[in-house]
Amino acid sequence: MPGAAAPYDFREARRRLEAKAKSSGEKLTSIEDAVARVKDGDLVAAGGCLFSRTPMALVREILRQRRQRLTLARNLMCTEGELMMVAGAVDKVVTAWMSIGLPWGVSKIMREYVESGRVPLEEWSHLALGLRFRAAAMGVPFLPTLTMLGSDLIPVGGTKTLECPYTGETLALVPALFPDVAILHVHRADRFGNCQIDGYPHMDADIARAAATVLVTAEEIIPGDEVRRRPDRTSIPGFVVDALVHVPYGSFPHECYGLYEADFDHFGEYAAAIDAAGSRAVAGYLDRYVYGPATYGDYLDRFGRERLRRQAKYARELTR
Amino acid sequence: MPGAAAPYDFREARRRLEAKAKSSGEKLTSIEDAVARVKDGDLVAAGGCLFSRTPMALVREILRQRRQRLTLARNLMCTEGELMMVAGAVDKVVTAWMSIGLPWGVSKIMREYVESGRVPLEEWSHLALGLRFRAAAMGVPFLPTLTMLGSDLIPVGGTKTLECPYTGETLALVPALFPDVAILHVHRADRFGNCQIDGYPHMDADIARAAATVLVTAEEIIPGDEVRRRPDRTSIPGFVVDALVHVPYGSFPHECYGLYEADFDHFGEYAAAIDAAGSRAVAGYLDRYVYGPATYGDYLDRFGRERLRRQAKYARELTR
Amino acid sequence: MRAPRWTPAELLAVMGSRELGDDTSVFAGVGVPLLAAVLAQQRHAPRLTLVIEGGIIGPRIAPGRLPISTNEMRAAHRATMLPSITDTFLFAQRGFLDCGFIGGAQIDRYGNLNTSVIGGEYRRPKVRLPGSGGANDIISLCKEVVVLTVHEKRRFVERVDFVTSPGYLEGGESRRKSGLLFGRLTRVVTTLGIFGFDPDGKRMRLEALHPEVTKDAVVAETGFEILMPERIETTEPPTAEELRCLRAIDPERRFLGPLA
Amino acid sequence: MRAPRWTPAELLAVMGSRELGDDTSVFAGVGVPLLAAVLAQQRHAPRLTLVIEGGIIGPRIAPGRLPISTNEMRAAHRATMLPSITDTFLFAQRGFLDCGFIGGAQIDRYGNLNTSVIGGEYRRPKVRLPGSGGANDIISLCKEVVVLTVHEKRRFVERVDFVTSPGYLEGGESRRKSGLLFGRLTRVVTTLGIFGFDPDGKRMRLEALHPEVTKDAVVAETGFEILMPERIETTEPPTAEELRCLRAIDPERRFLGPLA
Repeated sequence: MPGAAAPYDFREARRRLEAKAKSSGEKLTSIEDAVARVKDGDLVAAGGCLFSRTPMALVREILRQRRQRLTLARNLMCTEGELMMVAGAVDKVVTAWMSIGLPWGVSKIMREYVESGRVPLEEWSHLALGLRFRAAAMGVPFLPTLTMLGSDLIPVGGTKTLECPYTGETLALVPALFPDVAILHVHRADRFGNCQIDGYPHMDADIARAAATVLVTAEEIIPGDEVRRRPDRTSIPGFVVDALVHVPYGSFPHECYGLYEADFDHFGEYAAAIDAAGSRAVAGYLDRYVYGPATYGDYLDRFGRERLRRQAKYARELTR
Repeated sequence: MPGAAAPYDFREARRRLEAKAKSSGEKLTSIEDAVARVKDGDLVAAGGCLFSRTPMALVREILRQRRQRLTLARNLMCTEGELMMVAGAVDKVVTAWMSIGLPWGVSKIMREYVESGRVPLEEWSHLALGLRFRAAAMGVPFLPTLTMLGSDLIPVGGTKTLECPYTGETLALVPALFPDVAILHVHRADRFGNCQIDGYPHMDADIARAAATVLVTAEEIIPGDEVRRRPDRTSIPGFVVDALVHVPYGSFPHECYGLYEADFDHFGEYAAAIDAAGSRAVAGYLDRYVYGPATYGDYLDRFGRERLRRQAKYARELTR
Repeated sequence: MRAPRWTPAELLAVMGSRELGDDTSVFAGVGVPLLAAVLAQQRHAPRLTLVIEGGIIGPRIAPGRLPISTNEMRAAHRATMLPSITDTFLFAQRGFLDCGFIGGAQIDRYGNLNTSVIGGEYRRPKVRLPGSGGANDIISLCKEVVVLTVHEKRRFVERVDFVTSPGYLEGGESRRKSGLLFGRLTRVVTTLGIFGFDPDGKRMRLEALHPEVTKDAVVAETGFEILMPERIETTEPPTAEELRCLRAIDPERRFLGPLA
Repeated sequence: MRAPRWTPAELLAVMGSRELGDDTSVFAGVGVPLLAAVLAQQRHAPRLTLVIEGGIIGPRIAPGRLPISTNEMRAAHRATMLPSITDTFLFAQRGFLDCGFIGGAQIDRYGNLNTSVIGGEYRRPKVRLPGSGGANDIISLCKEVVVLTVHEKRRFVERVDFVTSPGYLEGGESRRKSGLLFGRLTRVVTTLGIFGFDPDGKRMRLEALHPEVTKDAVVAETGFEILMPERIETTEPPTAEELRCLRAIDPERRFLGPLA
């Protein structure tokens, strides 16, 4: 039972990778087939950060396939975390921060689920969680750091400290975090899974290396020859990826650098509905945006194509 | 005396960085002024790898300024290491491998200087040396790894091992290596020192972060606006860089990805001269290529502009 | 009573901006800390480098298009580099980041900050706050840290319920002894004044009052005993030029708050 | 005596290529190991990914433009990714690299390799060799490792002077006990035959002889006692198609050596 190993068990994590085919062959498939690789109880790590490059199409399909007892790990969590809580998909979240964004205050959904004890929130500093993914990506059980020392985050996370054998100083050793599944959204990939990201890379490259199974959606599928013309743009190699799906606007209503800005108006409406009706508003949102629309195209239509074009224009203005 | 601290002393390394200005201002200067920042006895780390992106113009100027008692650290060393040995600039080298390249066998210069005890060679595995720079770049005294365990590289390097507090397994803790000076050659930079590298990045980004002082030569100086149009191409930020010099063909006769291939004919002539006359051949080479030509342009003229154009053509063929 | 000439957020941003020197780097959160950094860049620190935790170095924030998060295109506008988030924080751990600018929910006499839980037990808190984000890392790793916050009794508490981000812990040498070799909390800039910490005990100390603020007002809004040295400065009020500049950065007054 | 139909390097490259399966990744050094990997890719393993330590993933080596190092454009020709060197090796440490292909100067009965020093004291050696390069990392971290080497008595020694790259150390469980949890040396492919290691003692064992090679030839060229199981296979000789393919990759015979 691989999922039962301690998150820092680099031996078990390595055995799982050794057992997996490292193919440079075809990875392109449907979103349904990709997400069928997620099992109930899995530790799922999501790429991007807050409302940037969130793998929304993959989150949506995980909910549509009614996965349960997941642990969701993400550095800063946003609406995707709230949706998973209210849908009953997660038993636990691992994060450095959770809410929607500064203007909407502390997340009411997070408060409801965490304060009631229904979904424990395991808390790390932003760097510490990044180093946990990086340790896993490097195949080691921990990385040394000076962050979190002295704070209450050390005891609540069970982080061990070490007297440095070279200098005698105290170091925090943050334990590796090996996800069962990574879900990522990128700008482009070839059909063999070689992925390129524009703009801020967040933690995606580390998360991909850390996970046993890697699912990717891409805004664009490009020919392999195009990847080979700019190999220095590739941040995740094909042999790391298990399944790839072509999903334009795959982060919406969150942003994708250079392609579309996050839909802040939508966040405002969403937050206002929660202010009025609490988690019942989110249940309605799930029906309207997740369970209802049969395809991702139908989902996007709920926002309206005009909205998508507008957000694309904002993105071009900000990055050109 | 900062240079006297143990290479893994992250406290002293941090104090040196805290004392330095982190400016986003002008960094462009002359090669003479840049290299004046190197002091006798310094630990100098060179970027690139073997005969790729070697900071040859900076090496040449260090020799012209007759620096002594340097330690040269580089992952794979090539002719630049031989030149420094014969010029009497280095007291020690730190590396994973040293020779010119496969066709020319084991370096005769390296053998002469190391076997006689004149220049000790401190040996690490390629990954271990990379992790030493990375530990320094991260500001920690060591990184854990499974490489080198069991081999004789562990005792000769003084690498400590640890029983992992999470898993009980044995890990090698490779100590950080904080250079006094990093010398790097990159494809392009703006005048504020924001550097972009094409092709394989080697270890340059880590070395830049690891060092107290960073000297960079660039094939091209581009406007700041151009950097801001593709910030995801920047791998070394301006506030890390102390001095920047515009030096086209700054790695020659070594290569620069996409711009010119290494001059293998030149290596062949150089190696044949050593076969015939040993280190005296290198002394003659120093006169002809290092001490003789007053400017880098004069140095390039010794190779002939036709040779430079030919090597540029080869590079385009291989990377387009 | 005449209308104030600036809002509390404007006062914080101006006072914060004055803490930043030229030829330095600043790790800034969004909202007032970012406004303070941009103001400094425009006024007296043109070679200041802004660093934002989403993985952004050297952006030029577009006036009127202020980011609401550290991970969006408005925060990255015309940046010079976009490293991974982990690598961005590692610049701080290595010593490249001179100053960190953060806010805080609860703060105590030793400058410890709590953005995690208030009341109840840790795993069943009365109020669950969003968490550390990068605040713990910034206060642990930047060379100097400035906290910018509204000064209210409910924020300035005797002892924080949870140390999310360590100030001086129990005071004295306790921060250094915990292993935190680097960095220190140098200033707390509030809507009432500017505070530092006494060198030995590391207790919060009033250093300067803003114009027209009294010591009594500070005492009334602080839930612990603040050290009051003999000599207390008065800050220079925000200048017309500072306010003009600042208001041009946030013309919609998204973070500056409504003018009376 | 008739002229051999293939050179020693050709024999090594063909035998090496057969060790590689499809849908795997191979970490290959330049020279014969790279030729073997490219041959496998062209023949039976089209979805093989080549990884080269200079920081190169998935290149398509151009026939006739073979690299002489792991860090040059010929090695990176039409690659799919160019990570940093450190990150490239970390793929191996994490478990992404199925097979490592390396050469070796000296090798002993436990498969330990020496590319550091021969004779004298470590700091004043009789012969200083170039060093580990990535060989130590490859043999420590790849899932399986194949050594490709000319079989000569001066290379196959009783005990290597220095363990640059660990095979099975002192045999038995000593490799595992040193902390090397991952990877193992599975094969030594030489110009005389193919060798493995006995499961318990981890001593080198003959598994197959190349066509027209005798056990006596192996004994004569080996400086230690090789285990000889009852049953020893004979390898299939290189096929005309394998040789044709291989020779097209290195038409200048830069690494294949002169045909008699």
